Amino acid sequence: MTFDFVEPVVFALLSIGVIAGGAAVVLLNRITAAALLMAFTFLSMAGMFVLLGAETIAAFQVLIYVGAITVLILYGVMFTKFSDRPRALFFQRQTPIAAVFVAAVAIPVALFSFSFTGAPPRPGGGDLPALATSVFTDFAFPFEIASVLLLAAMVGAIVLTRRDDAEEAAMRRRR
Amino acid sequence: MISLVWLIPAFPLAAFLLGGLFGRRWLGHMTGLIATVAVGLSALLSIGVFLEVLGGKTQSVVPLYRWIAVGEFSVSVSALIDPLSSVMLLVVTVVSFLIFVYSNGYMAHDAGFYRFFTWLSLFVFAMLILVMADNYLLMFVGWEGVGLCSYLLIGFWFERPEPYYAAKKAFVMNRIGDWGYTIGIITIFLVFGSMNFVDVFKRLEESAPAQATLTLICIALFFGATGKSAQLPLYSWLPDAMEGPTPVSALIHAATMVTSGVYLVARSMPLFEAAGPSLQIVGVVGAITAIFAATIALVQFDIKRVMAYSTVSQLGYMFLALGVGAPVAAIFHLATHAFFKALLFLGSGSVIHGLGGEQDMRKMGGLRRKMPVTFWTMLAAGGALAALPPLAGFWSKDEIVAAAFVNGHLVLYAIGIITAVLTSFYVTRALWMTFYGEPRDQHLFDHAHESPTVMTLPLILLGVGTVVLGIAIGFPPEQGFIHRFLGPVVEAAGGAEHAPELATILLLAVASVGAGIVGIGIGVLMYVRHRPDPAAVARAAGPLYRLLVNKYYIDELYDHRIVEAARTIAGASWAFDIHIIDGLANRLGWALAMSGQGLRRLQTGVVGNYALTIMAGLLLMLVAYGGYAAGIFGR
Amino acid sequence: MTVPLGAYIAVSAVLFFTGCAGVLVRRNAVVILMCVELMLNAANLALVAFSRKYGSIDERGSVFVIFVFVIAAAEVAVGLGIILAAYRNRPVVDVDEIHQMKG
Amino acid sequence: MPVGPFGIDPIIWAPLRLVIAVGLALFLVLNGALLQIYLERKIQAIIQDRLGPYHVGPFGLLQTFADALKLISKEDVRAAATDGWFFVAAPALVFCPMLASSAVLPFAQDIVGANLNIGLLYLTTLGSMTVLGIVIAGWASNNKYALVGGLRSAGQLISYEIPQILALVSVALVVGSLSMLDITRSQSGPFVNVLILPFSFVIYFIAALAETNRTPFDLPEAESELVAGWLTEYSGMRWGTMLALSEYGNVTVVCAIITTLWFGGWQGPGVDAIPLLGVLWFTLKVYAFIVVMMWIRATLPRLRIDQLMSFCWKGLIPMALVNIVAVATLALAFPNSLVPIAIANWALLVLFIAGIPFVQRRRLASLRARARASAAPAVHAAS
Repeated sequence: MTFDFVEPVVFALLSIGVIAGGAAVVLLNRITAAALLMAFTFLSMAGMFVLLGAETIAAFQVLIYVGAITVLILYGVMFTKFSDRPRALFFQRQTPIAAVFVAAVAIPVALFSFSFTGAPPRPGGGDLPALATSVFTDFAFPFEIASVLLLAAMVGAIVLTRRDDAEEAAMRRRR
Repeated sequence: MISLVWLIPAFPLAAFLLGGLFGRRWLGHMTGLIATVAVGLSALLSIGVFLEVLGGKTQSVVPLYRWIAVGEFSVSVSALIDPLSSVMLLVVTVVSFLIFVYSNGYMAHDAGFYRFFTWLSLFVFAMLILVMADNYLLMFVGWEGVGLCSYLLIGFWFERPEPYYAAKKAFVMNRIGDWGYTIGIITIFLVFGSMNFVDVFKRLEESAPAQATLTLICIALFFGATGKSAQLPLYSWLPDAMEGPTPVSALIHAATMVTSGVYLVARSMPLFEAAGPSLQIVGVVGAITAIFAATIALVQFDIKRVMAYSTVSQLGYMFLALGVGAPVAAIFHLATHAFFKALLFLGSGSVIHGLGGEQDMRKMGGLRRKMPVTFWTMLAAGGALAALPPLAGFWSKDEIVAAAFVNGHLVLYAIGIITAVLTSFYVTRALWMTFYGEPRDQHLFDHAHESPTVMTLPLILLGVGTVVLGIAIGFPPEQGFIHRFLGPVVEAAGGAEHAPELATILLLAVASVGAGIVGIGIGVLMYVRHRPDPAAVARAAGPLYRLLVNKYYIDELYDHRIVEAARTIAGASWAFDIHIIDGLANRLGWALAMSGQGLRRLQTGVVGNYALTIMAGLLLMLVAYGGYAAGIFGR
Repeated sequence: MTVPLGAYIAVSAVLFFTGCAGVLVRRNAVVILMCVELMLNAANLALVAFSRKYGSIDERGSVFVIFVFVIAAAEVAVGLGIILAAYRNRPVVDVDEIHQMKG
Repeated sequence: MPVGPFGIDPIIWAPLRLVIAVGLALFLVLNGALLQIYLERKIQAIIQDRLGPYHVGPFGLLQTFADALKLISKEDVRAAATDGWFFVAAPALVFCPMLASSAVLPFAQDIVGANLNIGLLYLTTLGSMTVLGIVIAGWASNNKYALVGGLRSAGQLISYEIPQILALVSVALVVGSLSMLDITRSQSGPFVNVLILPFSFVIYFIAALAETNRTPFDLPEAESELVAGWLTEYSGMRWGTMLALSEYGNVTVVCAIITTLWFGGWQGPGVDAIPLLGVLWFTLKVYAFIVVMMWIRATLPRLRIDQLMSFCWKGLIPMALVNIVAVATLALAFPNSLVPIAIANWALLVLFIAGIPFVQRRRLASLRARARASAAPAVHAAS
């Protein structure tokens, strides 16, 4: 007996998870819930990567998106004391036209995407060595640039979020 | 040893970096020691190199790395080591070393001690690059480098206005000269397709270009040389440069940098030889400068200025020698002059040091008892300057005038002789006013003291050099060691300098010695016997005297003519800039601002709208893509 | 029976435009950040799928996924920084309340 | 018919070994938790010169079982203002990654749940997922102590992940693989990795203490400061799951990682003859480290949060980076000899330990200076 039927089923479940999570992020009113569901989306996405045989990418996906980015966003939520608001204030004013535009672009693209036939090759061997090789040989310079970008982002975030000293002193006085 | 030649400039460079980076904070007075040791090491190395060249390794090129390579324009950083450059290396490093030692004492109490040695090391580095370069471009790097250092060091005491202005003047004048140099090397590249000395000279022999071109090149190069070695018309920065510290005047403005022009002309001798009239121009300019500066030196009272003008005049001698086709004599005189003029400067420096900064000779006098070492060494140097046998100056200067005579430039010969008289007169005057007679300023005299050993030792060494150098390498005349050594490199291809017979030589020697004696005699008469009394002579000379004291009003001339003209041009271009260019730009800006007023309605400030715009763009792209894919818009 | 490439691409497209719609319609800046993350993730999926299908042996496409991770991390850090800074000035996180930068 | 290990047909062996691995994992994690609580109590009691639990069962062995029963039978309290779903989800979010991470632990030669070739990456990934659960728990409790505790804990975990991963990377550099099995096999014989990379071991151990919220890094449940950190609102089996199971489970996993990476995993005398012996060795080594952690807990005081952070960012991470640079450079320079790496690593270790007193002295001096500065005006006020 073969286990061929497993893959499509798993894929179906994962895609439902991905899309449902994404939709929930857009539609839910409670940001914390949205954040958690975003994490859920990321996890399902990691599953898809595994299904594609890119387990390293999947591991990074979980490590970075679930472990770091979601937590960061939760921080942001907690710091910007978000309060649930009436539906009236939920959508931007431009929503109708935006909806039209998005639909106009999305539907053709989604339909077009089915024109890719043929299945990706069976996962096997793992993608770590190949990935590492190309990152550290052909893409060494972009890799360095990316590190520089990260540094810049770090500095920028610190500069943006640190209070200036006067404010600091004021807070200390309040304490 | 020659393979290690790159170490010679490396040591001063290292000293410069150390001093520049750590001098202020940590090293302090260590800087002087470090720099001195570094230069000493390079002196040792260059002695080694010299010996090796002596051993017969004439002309070896040591490539360091490829500097520029654009099309067929390729310049490499490499050292050309041949007798000429090795002699220069020797002179530069040895004199520099002695002067470094001296400076340790002279600058000891100066606040900018580390600064001084940092820049001095940088200067030595640049000078060595200039000397060792194997192509005109690299030489130009050193050329500019020494210019920069001379600017920095003249303005060393920038707190006072005079050094600052002097530095600026020197820099500007050097720039004018560099302009000539630049034109020269560019033309060289255009004509010969290379900047390498060796290649250029080879191609010159293979296929000589048009006279006019060569003349242009030579004139341009020589113009650069006049800028760097203070010849007419660009001489007037050198006397002002005396505002810098005395060791600087000794090293840069007597021994090494100012001679780089001579070196340049000697280095490109083949070009000049081939270029017909240019050599005569060199000689004439040199001669005129020589006598011109000597006359000014007659009446100066600032001891350093006297030395400065004498330097200008001696450089004139060297160019005279080059002009009359005796480059060996020129280099010979360069070497000896480096020694005795550096000695004169250091001596006057030690006098100034002893008198606590007093430079006016009218306030000196009777110092020979107070500072014997300085006195004796300076006496030797003065003798050398006055070309008394057997001191160094005699041999070299005698050769120059002799060459002028033998090669049939009688006018130049006459000028040389007259200048010799003037020279020996003003040197006698200077020495007398400084060391003999009664102390004119009792207070200064009482506080005068001999300089410390660290300063007197270099004096003594230089004095030894002054005494023995000439006879060592210049005897017998015309067949001395230096001729055998340098001759093959710089002599004219045709061997213009046919050695005259001994009688002529002796005759000429007697003549020039006689000239020296006469000058000294007049000096002694006027300043010892007071008949005629100098003041009386000055009064009698009247306008002529004033002309000399005011240095022929050259500076004023430059100010009024050239500077004014430059001002006018600058003003005109300023007006053009303001009204035409800026006006255009402003109109344009105004138009843009107006259109911006209209367009800024699009900037709603709401991020969502911008994102929506991106989306619209995506939609357009999609439509276009689909259209092309479906062939609606055609292929 | 295996999953065709088109399915992956379709999922990625749907997720992408979901995120896109979120960016365009939601007000809360934090939510907009999340939606941007979703879009990036969708791009990742497409990249990996294509690289598995058409890519040569050395995972070229997946390398870009790694760079996308980097971009995402930097973007969320700076974005949250900006949101917090704006929030400190005026306690709102609504993107269409923050329009002081209009021309 | 092909013969797999223990002479069993591979077709049967494949699921069987999975079962064995999971069973071992559950044993280690669940019973391990009970056992560890008991051990903790006893060891602390001994160190503090007490008796510890001795009433229930022989030597109080059954005490923890009794506590477990009590926890299970407790009423499931949920404060009114808590955030429904998250409050329930948080314990699961904390527990699941821990359990999942034991899937790649190599208990013995062939007894491993899944031999991922990115096992290490997998483990770090799961370790990073714990943070999410903790933050959610703190947020959902709707209680300022819990929130602060959760944020603190999240910050702590995220910060200490960095040196942890860096230390792992140095091992991966030396071994040349991320698979736990390969790493274990690479250190057959007496020369286990800790002799080659002692410094990265020390870094990892310190970071691991923080990762598992053990003293001196157990800020999140600092009773004296914020009641029980992010656990404040939890009680009953939720609390039991979170603290007892997850914390001790994490401790176990971390110790298993240490054992595998630096102490040769199952390797030990006689494993080649009887592969099952590996399980014994592995467990023994793991528990040795668990005991060490308990010993540390009984010995060291707790750090302040700022000390914690500054130690991580100013002390641990730079040292870890230096370590990585050194190891990588030497690995490139001497591709076929580990001796230079070992020397450099020992040197770094000595440097690190010798450097601590100087740093401490400087900090003390600055503290005194600040104290004097703040004291001076007070004196004036008094007079």
